[in-house]
Amino acid sequence: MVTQAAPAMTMAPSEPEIDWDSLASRARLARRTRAVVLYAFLIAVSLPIILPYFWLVTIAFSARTGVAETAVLWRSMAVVVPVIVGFWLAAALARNRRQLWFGFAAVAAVAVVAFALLVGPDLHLGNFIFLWEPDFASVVRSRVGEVKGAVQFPNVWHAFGNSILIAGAQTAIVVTVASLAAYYLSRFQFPGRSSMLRSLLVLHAFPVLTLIVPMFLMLYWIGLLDTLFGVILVLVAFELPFAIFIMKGFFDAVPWDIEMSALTDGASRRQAFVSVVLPQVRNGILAVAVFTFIRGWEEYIFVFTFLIRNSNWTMSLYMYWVRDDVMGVDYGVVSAVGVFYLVPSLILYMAAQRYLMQMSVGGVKG
Amino acid sequence: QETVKLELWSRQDPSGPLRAGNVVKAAERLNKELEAEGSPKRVEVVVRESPAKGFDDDALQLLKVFGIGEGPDMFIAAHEWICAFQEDGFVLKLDDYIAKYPQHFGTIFPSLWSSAKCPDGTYAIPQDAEARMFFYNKQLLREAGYDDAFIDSMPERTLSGDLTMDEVLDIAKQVVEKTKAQYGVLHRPNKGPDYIMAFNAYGNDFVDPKTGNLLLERDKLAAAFGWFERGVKEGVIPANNTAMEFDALRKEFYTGNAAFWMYGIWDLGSVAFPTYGLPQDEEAFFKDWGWIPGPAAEKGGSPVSLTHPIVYVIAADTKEPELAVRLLGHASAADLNTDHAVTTTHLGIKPEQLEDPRYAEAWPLARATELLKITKFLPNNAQFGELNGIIYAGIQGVESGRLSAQEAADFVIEEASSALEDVIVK
Amino acid sequence: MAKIEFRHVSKRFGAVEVIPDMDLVIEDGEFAALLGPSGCGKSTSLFMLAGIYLPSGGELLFDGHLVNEVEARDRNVGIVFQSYALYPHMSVRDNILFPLRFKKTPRDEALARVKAAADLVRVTELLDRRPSELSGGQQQRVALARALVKKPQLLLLDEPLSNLDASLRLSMRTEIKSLHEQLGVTTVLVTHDQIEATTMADRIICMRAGRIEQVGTPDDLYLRPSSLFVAGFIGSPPINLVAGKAEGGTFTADGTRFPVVGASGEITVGLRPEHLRFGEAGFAGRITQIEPMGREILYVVETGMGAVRVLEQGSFVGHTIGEQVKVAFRPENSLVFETKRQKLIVGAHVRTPA
Amino acid sequence: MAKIEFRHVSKRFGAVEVIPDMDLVIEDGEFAALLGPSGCGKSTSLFMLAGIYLPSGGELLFDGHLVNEVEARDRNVGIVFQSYALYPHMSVRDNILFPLRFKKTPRDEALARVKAAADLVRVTELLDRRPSELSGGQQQRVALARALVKKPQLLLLDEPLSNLDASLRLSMRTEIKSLHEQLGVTTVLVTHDQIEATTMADRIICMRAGRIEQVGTPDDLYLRPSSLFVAGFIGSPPINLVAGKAEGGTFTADGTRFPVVGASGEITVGLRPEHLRFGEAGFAGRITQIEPMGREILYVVETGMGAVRVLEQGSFVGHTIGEQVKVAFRPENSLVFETKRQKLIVGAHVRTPA
Amino acid sequence: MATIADELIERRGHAASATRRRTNFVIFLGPAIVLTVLFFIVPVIIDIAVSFTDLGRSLRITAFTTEQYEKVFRTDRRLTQVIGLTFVYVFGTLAIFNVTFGLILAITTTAIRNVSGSFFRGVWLLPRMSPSVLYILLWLWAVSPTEAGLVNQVLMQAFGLDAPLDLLTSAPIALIIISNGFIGASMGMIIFTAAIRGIPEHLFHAAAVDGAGTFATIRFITLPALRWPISFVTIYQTLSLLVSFEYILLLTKGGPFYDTTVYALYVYRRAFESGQYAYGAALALFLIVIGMVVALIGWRFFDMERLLQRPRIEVH
Ligand SMILES: Nc1ncnc2c1ncn2[C@@H]1O[C@H](COP(=O)(O)OP(=O)(O)OP(=O)(O)O)[C@@H](O)[C@H]1O
Ligand SMILES: Nc1ncnc2c1ncn2[C@@H]1O[C@H](COP(=O)(O)OP(=O)(O)OP(=O)(O)O)[C@@H](O)[C@H]1O
Ligand SMILES: [Mg+2]
Ligand SMILES: [Mg+2]
Ligand SMILES: O=P([O-])([O-])[O-]
Repeated sequence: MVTQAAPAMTMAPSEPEIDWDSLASRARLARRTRAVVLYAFLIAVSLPIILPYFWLVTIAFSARTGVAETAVLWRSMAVVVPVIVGFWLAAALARNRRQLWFGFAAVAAVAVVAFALLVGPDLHLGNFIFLWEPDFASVVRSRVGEVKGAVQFPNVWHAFGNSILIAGAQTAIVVTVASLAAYYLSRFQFPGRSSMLRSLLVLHAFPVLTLIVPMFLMLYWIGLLDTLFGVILVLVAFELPFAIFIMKGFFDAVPWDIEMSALTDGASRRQAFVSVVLPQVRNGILAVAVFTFIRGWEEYIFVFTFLIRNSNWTMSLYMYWVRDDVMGVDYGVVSAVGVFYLVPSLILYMAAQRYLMQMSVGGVKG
Repeated sequence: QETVKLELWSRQDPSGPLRAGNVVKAAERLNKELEAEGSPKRVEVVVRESPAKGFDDDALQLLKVFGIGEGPDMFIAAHEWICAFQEDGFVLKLDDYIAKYPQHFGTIFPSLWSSAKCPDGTYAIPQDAEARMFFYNKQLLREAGYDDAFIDSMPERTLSGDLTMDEVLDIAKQVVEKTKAQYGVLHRPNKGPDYIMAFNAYGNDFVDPKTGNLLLERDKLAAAFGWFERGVKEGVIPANNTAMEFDALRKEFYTGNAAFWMYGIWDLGSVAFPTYGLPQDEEAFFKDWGWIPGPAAEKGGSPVSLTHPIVYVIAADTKEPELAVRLLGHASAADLNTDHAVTTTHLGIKPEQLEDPRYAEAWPLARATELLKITKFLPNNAQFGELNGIIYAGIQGVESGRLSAQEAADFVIEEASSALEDVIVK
Repeated sequence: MAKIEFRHVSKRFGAVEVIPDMDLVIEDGEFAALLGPSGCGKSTSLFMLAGIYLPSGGELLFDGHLVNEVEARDRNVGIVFQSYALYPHMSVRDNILFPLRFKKTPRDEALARVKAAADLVRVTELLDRRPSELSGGQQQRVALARALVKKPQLLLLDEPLSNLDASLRLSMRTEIKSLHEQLGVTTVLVTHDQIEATTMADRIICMRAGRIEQVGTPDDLYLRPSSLFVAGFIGSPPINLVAGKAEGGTFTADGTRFPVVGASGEITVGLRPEHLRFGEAGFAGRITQIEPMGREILYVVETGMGAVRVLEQGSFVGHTIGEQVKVAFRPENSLVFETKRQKLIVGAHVRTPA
Repeated sequence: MAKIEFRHVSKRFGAVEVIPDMDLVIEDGEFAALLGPSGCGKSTSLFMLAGIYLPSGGELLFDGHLVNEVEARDRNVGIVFQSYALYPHMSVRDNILFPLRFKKTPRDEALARVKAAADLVRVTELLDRRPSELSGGQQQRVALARALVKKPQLLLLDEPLSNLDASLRLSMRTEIKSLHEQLGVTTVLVTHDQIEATTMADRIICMRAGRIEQVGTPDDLYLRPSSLFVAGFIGSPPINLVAGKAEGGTFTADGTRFPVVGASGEITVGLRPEHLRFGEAGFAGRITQIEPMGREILYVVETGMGAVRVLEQGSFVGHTIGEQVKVAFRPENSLVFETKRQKLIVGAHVRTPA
Repeated sequence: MATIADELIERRGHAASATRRRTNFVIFLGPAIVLTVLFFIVPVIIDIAVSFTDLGRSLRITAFTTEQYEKVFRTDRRLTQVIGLTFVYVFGTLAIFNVTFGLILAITTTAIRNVSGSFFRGVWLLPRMSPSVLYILLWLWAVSPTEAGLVNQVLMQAFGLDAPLDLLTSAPIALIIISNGFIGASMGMIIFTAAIRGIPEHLFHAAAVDGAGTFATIRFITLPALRWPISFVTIYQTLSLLVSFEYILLLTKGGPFYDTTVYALYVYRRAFESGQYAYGAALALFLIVIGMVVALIGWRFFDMERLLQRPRIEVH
């Protein structure tokens, strides 16, 4: 309680006279360099990703001969890159909202004109013929024209529907089951809790794709072979460890006091889970749902192996089939199918982008 | 009236939609016949589409499906796989039925039947055939200094055993050196039958005629791999042939950037004409393009062509074997088979088809049929599919410089002996 | 309303015993405060009352009934957290309605009760907002309304004011106090802020490291702290404590000698700053620091026994730094503790040295 | 040590202008407090001083030199954050050492300075611990030592006390104040707690919504608040504000009439609770609430003009709820504001109604 | 209201809480346990059983035998190379992309304006969001050994390379590392971004005021705070890389020759290209054991137990 006299500590400035102006200009330079370096780096590393996708899209909308055409790619890049830079500049230079919108509008207008002139004439929708003409190969090349209808060619909408069904059902189950399990793991004390979490990690170390034959046998024995449901359940089991891990991280971050509050407000733990905790992990559910959906959407090995009687076309197999090169590939159509295949994932992804970034692992800080 | 549903397992294959399509059509004919006979039965064909990529994947999947007793009544397969099914008793022996229905099967080329045989009998019905060859670009050869006489005589010289595998490399080398063409010889970039021609040329038949077991002869293997090795060394076969896209290879050849292209006759109808605009007129075509069968290894040796028939097979446990046979018999009718042949540039199975004007009009078919004389099949051994995978890996190893020819032969023998059963090594 | 009893209640987390043995009665309708430093087990006790933690031993009774194992939802307890713990995805109305959802209260009646509770805490105009659109004080009020709407038999407040700023804290204090008077519900307030405890509660339970140090009215704790800990914890600015030895009626600390009655041996004397005054007589010292605190002035006086805080009423600074002063006090205002056992020696006093 | 100047400094975040135009001089060696409600831009101003935010416009000068663009690390500023912002993975020693790492101070000298700084704030025995093993007050001290070790020309304190409990807050207040006296470094304290500002700072800059409302000594702000906002913000319990109309020397509010001098038209009269007292004369009311606050008692009196707070010194409650009382005040203690412009009318007074 | 705590509640208390405990376990964990046991654990058990048979491509078992294990340990000469390659692949991808590059991306994209930052993060998530078949198709087109391949176009036109490169043959390992890395980096990126965002901003401010520059801030503030997420990503992605091969299968099919056949793919090639299911099972088992060991070591080493906080609500 007794304050001791603090030891002396001199505060006389030991530094020599400071040249504030040069410090300021150095700082200015450093700031600019930093920004330039960061953006240059990020642009440089992102181009290798953007470019192929962009190529896919340009081919899908421009290829005519069935042979990949790259001139259009470079021409459209010549439009798109300056446009992006323009948008950035507009965003950076604008001092207020009006200027911002004005800048955007100007850049956009120039972009539209330039695009129409440079790329427009090459664009067409012909490669998307597969959407309305299942036997598009015969139409495109009038090769097997006379035998049309002898055997159904796979219909892309059929494949699309199957894929949506598989991915959607799988997502619904994974999200439900993982939420339940992750909540329990995160918020209940029970014997074996730690070993449960450990086994989740261990499960992740199982090479699922090499277990296809045992799975095939097992599905057969329990009568789920050759059913969509069987495939979905296998996919679910495969995705569960990851989903539980991620969901658990989100549950860990939910404040305890609102759950406590719900309990004293008369909810059981189950009711509190549904009405109070679950809404707090919406972001987690979205993130997990997106990843799971993509996983189901792209699946092909399981679908191919476990569905033996049903018409089991999925988008992945359809994509395979379209690019089967024994008879020659039509790159335009393949790209168009690719674009079509990509669209649902992209839509989903754009809708959920900002939630995906909130994924963390476990409630561990630091 | 009683409807019999017969399931047909068919790979969804753009190169031959009528393989299944003809069976569907055949049902109508069979039903009329049954009606005429006064039989109460009617047949309905249910096609089980398989999305497998390639006949090998398809066969493995189908074997599993048979393994659990869920097999179809009939299926379409590449001929070399039938003994794998026969071995486990999945497929129906057909000798008696074939004898019973000469109206359907009597005229099928006898040589094709051998592709449908396993050691103890016939287990399949040939559906089509084709011919594999070395296509070549006459313009490039001319540019490289070969005269028309030489060029035009190449097919005959090959047939007579005068033109050898090594000469092909030589010609290709001249082309690569003297013209702006980049490649000499190109071949398929995945597992398949064509390159087996080269192995055949060097005396590899892969089956021991006495036991029917797989046979590997180290020296002959090494010799065949040696051809590929030399090709790469001479700059004629690209070291990355197996890494290229199928279509890219075709493009190189059909746009005049390669001297030879080792592939099959249907490539004309499916790619060369429609995609690259090669002249469809016979004369115009042969002015600038040509083909030879697989040449002999040495002068005076025998040339080879390879055909790779696709076959119809009937499951051993089908409830209606009789109907299935009759159904496939109708599906093998000359007119239906010709539909398939002319639309996909495959060879027919019966001499009657040669008279069909449509068939005659499709001159590549007529011309390729000539090769049937010297044609060989892949061995109908249950394990050949797997062996072929190993051989393909060997080629990849040799071409990419990872193995020497000798090492490749050793590799094939070692892999095959450990992975396969009853392999005879010499 | 309920009477609450802890009978030998203990609580362990794994190997750590947070509350070893707690005995406590809170009367029906009482406003009790659990006061103690951070980590002393206040929240733990509260959560046992709410049914969120299970006691590891002992008995917890509501109105004489054992409730150890009764589920939280069956206890009819209202609770307000420091962080308010409003449900972020629900409107204020739904927040307040929430406790009634599980009671099968008819919709009309429920809404009427929500309205009444909202009126009570004056958030009626906010019913349609989301919690994130409310200020801290408003959230606080909503949390209160939510706790009250179910007419709880027991209201628990876990540091409900510590997230509010000074002036809001003041007015919420008044409001909660008057709500309690109005509703009469048994209320337990957890706080580490002695001012909060003394201004709001009828009775204060002062805790330290899981044990109850003293239970009593604010005056009890201020005037008759049973231990050094309580004496030091209650009172602001904190009490001056001077350790020394009493022998033959004289207490000696660092050379300064005080007459003492009723104690001998190692003792510690507690003198509250507000009980000290400058005068003609008393122990000597030098003013080293002057801190005007609005309507009071705090002087720090360096004496032979170390620094001593003296608090004078009024806003007039009558002394200067460096001034030599004498400090006196009235004997009845001195508190004497056994240094070793840290307990108050009742009836003992020291006097200003002559 | 440095003299700080804001010249027309503004700060925008995106489209939001947080500080429109700030003009301010802080003298070398001064202890200034930025006081204002939450969200008024105090931290923003401080962060501009530290070089963490760049001003959007205007000029910021240290000793007359433009520093707008100078990087934080070149400004030689020490800062203590509300959350302390200690580096969690470093020992206390490394935390304090951290600023010296980048100054190329020789190791020995650096360690000596760490020691000196640690001694200064009395954390010498804690040097090897991790921040998580420290109490709030200790963390606070370490943060101070870290800010001081580099001998800053400017010390910035962003609500440094608000995470501490009441008694710690008190003692840290004293310590920081005496450190400032000892070291003489220009210090800017940010707080929303008026008591903190008035007890610690030489001068208070009272802010509201990004603008400076008044700059002055604590007494200036208390006795001569330039605006209604300042009057309401300073003083605890808060000032009573009565709006009404002054005409012909009479101020009328809800029927109660006061004699007024020096003002007419719509005015608001401010009367601090501590300046009101119960007496024989004055405006009438009824006591509705009594709140003992330790050494003062707060009465809430319901009058014709609404509730009025009256603060009495002492701890003796001399009145009862429901009692009818009259409330009086001294004219010089009344503050008169223009209601519309919210500004003080200097020299105007009201008197207790007769 | 006082009647709420009536005797009835008192008596049923204990038994009820035990029932509740059990019911909650079943409701919450039941589905996950059933699904994983059925489709994960049971297949592993079948796999063990199968590895002691001669199960072949038509799923017939004719004998019980240990010959598969003999093959694994004796005759299979390819294994050493495969294991070495697996090591290079797993640690190469992990060290270059999944951790390091993920970290760089997280740090750089959080250092710029948020809109731009999320744009770049979005770009890097694109590969993960694309169906694998499509993603690899793009790769195949990009690295196509002809002049039409995107890489070659860029190299030849912008950098004056004269002959097209064939990366699939000349640098297949690099290619599988990069193609997997482009996907792998995004997982690290996401998790590190979330973690960086979780670092209190005041720490960065404090460091800036204390004189730390960009790199010092990364070193002293960011990295220490990311210790745990980095550990997690490392162990988790090690396991992912160890057991997955989908992209390699699609891109190179394990070739040229066996150059890109990592262990898991080797199992697949053995079992599926040739229908040697029993041998595949034995090989897979070996991989499962390795994976489990790595997982458990990781658990220990990175103190994964920390993932479990003690629940603050004790009742069920
Ligand atoms: N779930 C738990 N597991 C383990 N220890 C716990 C748990 N909850 C609390 N503790 C420990 O029990 C002790 C008392 O905690 P409690 O929260 O009751 O303190 P408190 O008095 O409320 O403190 P504060 O004023 O900081 O809220 C602390 O030391 C704390 O670390
Ligand atoms: N980085 C930022 N981006 C956008 N708005 C901001 C940012 N920082 C502060 N603001 C806004 O600026 C205003 C002033 O913030 P500031 O932190 O300076 O307030 P303050 O006076 O320190 O408040 P408090 O007492 O709550 O700390 C607030 O309305 C806040 O929402
Ligand atoms: Mg607490
Ligand atoms: Mg602030
Ligand atoms: O694989 P093929 O089509 O060439 O037999």
